[in-house]
Amino acid sequence: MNALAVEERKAVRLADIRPVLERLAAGGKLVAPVAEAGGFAFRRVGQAEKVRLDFYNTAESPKDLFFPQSEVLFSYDAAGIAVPEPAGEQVLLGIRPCDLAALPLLDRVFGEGPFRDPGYLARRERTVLVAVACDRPRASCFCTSFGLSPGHVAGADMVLYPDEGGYLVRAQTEAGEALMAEWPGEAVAPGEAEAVAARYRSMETPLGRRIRLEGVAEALDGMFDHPMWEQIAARCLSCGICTYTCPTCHCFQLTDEAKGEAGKRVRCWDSCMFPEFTRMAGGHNPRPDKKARVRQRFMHKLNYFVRRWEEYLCVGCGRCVESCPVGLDIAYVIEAVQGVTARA
Amino acid sequence: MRSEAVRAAARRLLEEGKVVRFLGHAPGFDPTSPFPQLITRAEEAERLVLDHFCAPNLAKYLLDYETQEGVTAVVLKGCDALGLARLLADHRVARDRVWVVGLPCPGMLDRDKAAALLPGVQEARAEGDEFVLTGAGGERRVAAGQVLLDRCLVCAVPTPDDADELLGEPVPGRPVPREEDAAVAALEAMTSAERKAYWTEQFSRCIRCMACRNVCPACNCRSCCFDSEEPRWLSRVTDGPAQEMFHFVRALHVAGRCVDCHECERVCPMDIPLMKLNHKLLQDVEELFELERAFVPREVEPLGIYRPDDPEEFA
Amino acid sequence: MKLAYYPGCSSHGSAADYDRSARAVAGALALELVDVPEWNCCGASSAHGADHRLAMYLPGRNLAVAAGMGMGGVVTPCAACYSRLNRAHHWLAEDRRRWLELSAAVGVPYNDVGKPRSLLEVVVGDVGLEAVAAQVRRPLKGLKAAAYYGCLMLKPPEVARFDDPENPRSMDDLLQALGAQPVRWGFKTECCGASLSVSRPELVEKLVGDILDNASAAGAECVVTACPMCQANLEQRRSERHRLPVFYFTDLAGIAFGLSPRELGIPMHLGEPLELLRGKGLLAAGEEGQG
Amino acid sequence: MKRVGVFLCWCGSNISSAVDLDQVAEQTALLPHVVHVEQYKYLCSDPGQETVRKAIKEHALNRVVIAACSPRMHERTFRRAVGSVGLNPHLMEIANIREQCSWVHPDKVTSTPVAVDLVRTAVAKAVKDIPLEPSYVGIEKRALVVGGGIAGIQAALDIADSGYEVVLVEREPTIGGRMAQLDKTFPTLDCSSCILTPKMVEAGQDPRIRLLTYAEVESLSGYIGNFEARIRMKARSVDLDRCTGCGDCWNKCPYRSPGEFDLGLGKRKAIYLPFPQAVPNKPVLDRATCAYFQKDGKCQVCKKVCAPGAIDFEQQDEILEERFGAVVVATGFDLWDHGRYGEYGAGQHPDVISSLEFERLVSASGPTDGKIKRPSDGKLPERVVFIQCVGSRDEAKGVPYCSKVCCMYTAKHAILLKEKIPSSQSYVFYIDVRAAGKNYEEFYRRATVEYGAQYIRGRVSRIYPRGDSLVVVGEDTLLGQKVEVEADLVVLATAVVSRSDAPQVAQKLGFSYDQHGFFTEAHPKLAPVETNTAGIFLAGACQGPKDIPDTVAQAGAAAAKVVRLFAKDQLETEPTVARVDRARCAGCEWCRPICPYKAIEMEAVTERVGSGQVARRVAKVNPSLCHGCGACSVACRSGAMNLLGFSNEQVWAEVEALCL
Amino acid sequence: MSVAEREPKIVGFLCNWCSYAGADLAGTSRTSYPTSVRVIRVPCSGRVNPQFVLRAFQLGADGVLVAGCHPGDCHYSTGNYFTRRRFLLVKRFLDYLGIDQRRFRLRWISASEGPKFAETIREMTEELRQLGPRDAAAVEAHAE
Repeated sequence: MNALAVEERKAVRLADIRPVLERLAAGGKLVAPVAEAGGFAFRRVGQAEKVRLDFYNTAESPKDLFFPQSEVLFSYDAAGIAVPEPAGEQVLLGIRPCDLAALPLLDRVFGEGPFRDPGYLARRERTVLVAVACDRPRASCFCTSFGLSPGHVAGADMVLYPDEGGYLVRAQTEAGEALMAEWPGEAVAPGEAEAVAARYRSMETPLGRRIRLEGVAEALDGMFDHPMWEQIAARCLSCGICTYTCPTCHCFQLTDEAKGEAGKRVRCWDSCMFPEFTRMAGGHNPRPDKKARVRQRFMHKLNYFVRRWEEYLCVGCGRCVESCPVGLDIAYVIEAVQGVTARA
Repeated sequence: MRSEAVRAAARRLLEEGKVVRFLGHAPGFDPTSPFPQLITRAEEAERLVLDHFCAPNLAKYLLDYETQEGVTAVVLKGCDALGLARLLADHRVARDRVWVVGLPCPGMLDRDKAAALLPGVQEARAEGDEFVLTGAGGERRVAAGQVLLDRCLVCAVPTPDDADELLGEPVPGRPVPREEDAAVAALEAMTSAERKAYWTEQFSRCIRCMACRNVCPACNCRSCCFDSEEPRWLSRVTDGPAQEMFHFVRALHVAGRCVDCHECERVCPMDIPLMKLNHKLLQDVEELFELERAFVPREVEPLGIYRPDDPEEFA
Repeated sequence: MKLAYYPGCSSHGSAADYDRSARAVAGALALELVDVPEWNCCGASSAHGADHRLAMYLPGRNLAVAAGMGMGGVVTPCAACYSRLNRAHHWLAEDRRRWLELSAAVGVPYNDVGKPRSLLEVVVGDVGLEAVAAQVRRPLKGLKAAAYYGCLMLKPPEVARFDDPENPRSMDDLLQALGAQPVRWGFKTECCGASLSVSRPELVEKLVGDILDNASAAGAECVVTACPMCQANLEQRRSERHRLPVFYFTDLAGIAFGLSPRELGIPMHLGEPLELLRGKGLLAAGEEGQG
Repeated sequence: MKRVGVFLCWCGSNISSAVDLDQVAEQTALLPHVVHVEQYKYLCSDPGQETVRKAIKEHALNRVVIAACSPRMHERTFRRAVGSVGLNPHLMEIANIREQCSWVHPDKVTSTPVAVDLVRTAVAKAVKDIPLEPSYVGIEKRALVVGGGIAGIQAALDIADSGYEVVLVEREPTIGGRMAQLDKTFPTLDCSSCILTPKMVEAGQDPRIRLLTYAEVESLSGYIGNFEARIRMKARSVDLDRCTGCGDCWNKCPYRSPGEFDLGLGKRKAIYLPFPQAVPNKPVLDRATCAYFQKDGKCQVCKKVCAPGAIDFEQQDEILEERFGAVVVATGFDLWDHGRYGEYGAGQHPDVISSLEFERLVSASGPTDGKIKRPSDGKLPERVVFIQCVGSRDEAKGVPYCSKVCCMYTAKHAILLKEKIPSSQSYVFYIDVRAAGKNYEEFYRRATVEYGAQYIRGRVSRIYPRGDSLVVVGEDTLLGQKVEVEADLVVLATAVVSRSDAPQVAQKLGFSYDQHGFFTEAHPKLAPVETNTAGIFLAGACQGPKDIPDTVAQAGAAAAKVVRLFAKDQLETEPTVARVDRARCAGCEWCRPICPYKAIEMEAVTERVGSGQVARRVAKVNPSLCHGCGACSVACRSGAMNLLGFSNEQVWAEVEALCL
Repeated sequence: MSVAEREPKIVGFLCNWCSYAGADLAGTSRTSYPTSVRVIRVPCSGRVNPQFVLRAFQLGADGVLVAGCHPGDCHYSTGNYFTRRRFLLVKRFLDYLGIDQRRFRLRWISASEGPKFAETIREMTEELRQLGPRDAAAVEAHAE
């Protein structure tokens, strides 16, 4: 992990952040967690009082803000082709360390290599990231297994550390500082802020699970035909919950919607778990059964991506484990790969 | 609760070679959410569990083994068995290649309700019409009605009626007929504009993960019309109309065939109240076509037959 | 069964006898008739000649008042009133905006009181022939009667909507139920000249003559009608050679139910109605010769 | 690459006068895939079709859209035209811009956008058209004729003469139908039985016609060329092979009851011959009035006197199962029940009779041996009143239509009356005399001039008895006066109506009928003897009131249609049938119970999955049974079952193209 | 035209044997009716897939009409019985999802009922005019 060198930026302690939220929400540019259907979700917020920072992980990751489920790439009619306006400024408040750590992984896919995605990069560019250190882990969390921690806030413009009696707010970039410019709250000595930050960084998730990742990528090299995949995949429903809730999954499909002489090309999420993901013209499907598809998902996250970018394509947020209706748990797959237990 | 019984059954059936694979439940990362588990060897039977949290319906997995030899054993509660009956009525599964291990179901717990009553709940024991929840946060006795899954509160068929063996004594169904779903009535009371807003908001949260379709025993097509390229019944774009089309078609395609097992609602990651759609159609089918308990599959489905004296509203 | 009763002017004038027998028979059949308070003239045969609005508002007001009484509908003995009330009801039923127009004009709010019915329609339709037969104490055995319907009770068919406008049977069936013998004759619905009796009496005499000739040719011993105007014309505009008494159907019903001629106002008729009844043995000792 | 040619028809001026076709052409040219747009004054004409054919070749069109009249009119015409230049006939779609646009939206401003939309929709559908090849099915070259009246007899004779086998099924014990009950026929005053009986005998003797009398069609299934009929032979209690028709049985039978043939005016025995010239000329035993059946086996006189021993009380109904290639329905008509005119005394006064009853009175084989005797006292009537349109042209009590034949047979009755009773005088109350046929007007003229019939224009309001005669009260609208006629006999010309069980017969045989119960022809002008069900044809009054000349003409036409069908050995069936996509079919059989023609069966297939072979069951459509209704394509949720010609892709494209 | 006067748009699925023939009869007898309807011919009302109906609504139809033969008269004998059952449910379900059921009409129109077809279109157009256009959000945003 390349710990970002944190200069001595401005830090304040805020007892009541409601006025701050009012100001942010007024501009209509605030995306923050709100309570929704028994859980929480990142929504564009109009009234500040809806914002909830005491949230445990949202069902759907904030990935959608940068890599939307449906995005019109361009539309056309008899007059010609029109590319939609790039997204405006916006503030993402409440991004947790695990989701924050997922962004650099997406940046690799959409930002590096021969094809740079203008829409994604523009949205990343114009979004001020206000992270919140994680004080609400769940049983399914295992971010620490990937070298992350509740205090991992690298890449955020600003960070809120939940502290007794309120939040310690700390800017990490100019954008963060600019945003914090008119925030009230008494200044805090940089040393004290760093102490709080360090405390979060070293905190073991109280209920979290430790998974040893050593050698997993290498082990998978030889396990393509291992019988375990059959049994792991047996329970899979081939639905798209794991891939769509995962902050790091980035597969998509292009679809053209035409009506008469006008139409649009839209990029939509796709899931390697869907049988039609690899259906080819003429009906051939290289991954016809669940075994091949489930193996593909874990191989991609724990082997192929690592071979390509030396990083695992997982941040241990636990959403796939929490939402999977049949409990297909990546932690079990990792343990199986290491042969520690045959529990997979 | 019945873990010992299911392990014994699995061991016996696999050892005797009566079946080549056994579908049961095994504990997940959190003991209150066991998950489906396929075992093919007798010694793996130890990993099975059968307690008050075994909600997942295993019937539809039989479709995966239609093309593989050997008989498959499967643990089915009453509602799950209706799912199997649905697959049989749709000629998707051959009954002679299935060995049904029936569980006279005492009712399954709603994991979220239990966690709300006792955070960190690990285990639940039934006592009379109460449950004793135990977990990291200590122990708590609660009334069954507070913690059971909604579907179990009105369960009419707790015991599978064509099981090959039963894990325990049959449990009588709830005699009282399923009363009108209050939620449906509440929606019907709204104006159509209010309902439009309600459903638009609900459908806007759908991430089109297809879990509800893939878990549903009534949705057992070999290739779904949603995946058809030509004609493109369903646009891949997740905008308002397409979401509306998805849920309209999903509900209509199982109208008169849904077995009221609530699995779609349970698996939905975004907690969209799908049963409000299915119950509306279920009630209409029962009322319009004068069918008792339309959720019990019949040889020919209600929309596959007609009566000359069906209600006439279109003269 | 409770009904709003619209007597009409003739009930308080020339047809007081019909009114009396109507109320008596209704009582015998447990039909509670509640007079429409402050009823007004129904416009009879002259209003619609003068002004369409007037012809609608006059009966319309009666309907509005009757609707307010909240009974099982409005009934009237007289065929002319029945025709006018029915016309107004039909006119109102065609277009709801006319309800407001009427209410404004007559100052009484109107809502639908149901199709107005004639007394015959109520007796045959609502009470029913079995119930009538059950009340019969003195069957009118041997009494051959010609049922005369006139026209206002049946036409125009789309408004009256009662019995068969060309070949009615309801009064014949009623007479049968009372034990009498309805004769088959051809002038059941021939016009009796109605109000022409005032302006062209000679015409009415010819019409009435033809009717009574045909009735007697068919072997009738009396004529039975349900309309005071027809009764009056048949009785007063006939020539000497016709002696047939003309009864209201309520008279014969009353006799059959065992009521006395006095209660039914029969002595007020011309001709010798009592003569005929006595001849048929239908008068008890005490009822003889009552003036 | 789809190359669509659009042809806009002016239809003379029917379309061009109400739709701005230039604007339609202009906007159509912009549509994707459209490479050629052309207008023509009469597209359905030969030169019109030639321009289409030429354009197809010239512009290498592989899709054609005809914007003209309803596809129900000329779809076949244009399919043939397109096919004649080698383009598959099913790559052509029709936009109905006449019946459903120009004729109903007269204002050019508002009708043109409708036409533009309809053409765009047709183009969208055409783009999704795929070439369809018909399938061929054998034809059972035997015809079934239902109904043994003159229509059925004529059709049967024509078909048999063309060398094909015919089964003629008649519900009554004898063929002959209504015409047998007539005395003379207009306008020639031919004696009805003189011209009918020979045809009946011919039908009875023709070896290729099998007469099944006292029999009804129980059910009909299958389709054109391959119908299966179940025919119920009702128990006649007489063995037709043995019986010689000698008449001993009906002479000796002691039980008499009102004869149906004579409409109850005369009596007939329990075992009887309906009328002397009956074919087969053998009796039938009416079990309802026969003492053996009603008084448990007492009588048996007929059995005793029957020398050849043809009487068989134990005979039971018998069901025959036969296969046919075509069906001609000729079930005839009934008369309106004049009893509903109480004010005429109809049904109460014996001397108020229907015209058919009068026909029986005047007929030599009738109950009064041809003497017109009043039913009440048998006297010969001096003054007879005929009343027209009793029930016909009568919105309130009867039927709205004109029954077409009454004016002519009433003129005939007036003539016959004068001939039989020279001193008589006939009065005819009429609304309009309709004598439109050949020699009809002259015939009507003779009735008035030569035979002195007094025609009074007006309706009769009432008839009542006076003494032993009847007073007919009516109106003479030409004089503007009320009229009274004292008559000895009144004859009512009652309306012609469909058989009371016509709707059930139509549903049983599988074609539609109108609100009066008359069978619906495929097209009133272009296909009067066909029904919408291929292979089933109509003849005679069952399709609507008509006289004998029209009936015989229709019978000949229907026979011609059958013979035309049998001229081919194979039948080309519509290719627009259902088709299964095996890859998608899950074998769930949702489609099977919904098919009205049982055209879907399941079949086992084996296919490669992964490395192994897998046996599976999928649906299979029998193209010759399938009628292309599409019910299965909606029942099939996955879209595996599709209907060619109206496929999911095509209808979806049409809905999309409408993007309103 | 401003939205208020914009004539409501009706998509009509007409069965070929009865209703389409009825519409043709309205044509041959020159009975004019509003230009609000666009007809799609189907072999039988039983061929109308509810997904076509919803798609029409989504594409901006203010009303959808499905017309077929009177039960018992279907050219395919039982087609419209299934139509009736199916659309008894669909009508209520559309309404339940917020598409006012007065916007959907199934009607039996026989080949001889030309006037009834014209009357149905007039009635529907008038009722839809009072109901007003469908809210913009429900209608798929047009690309142009």
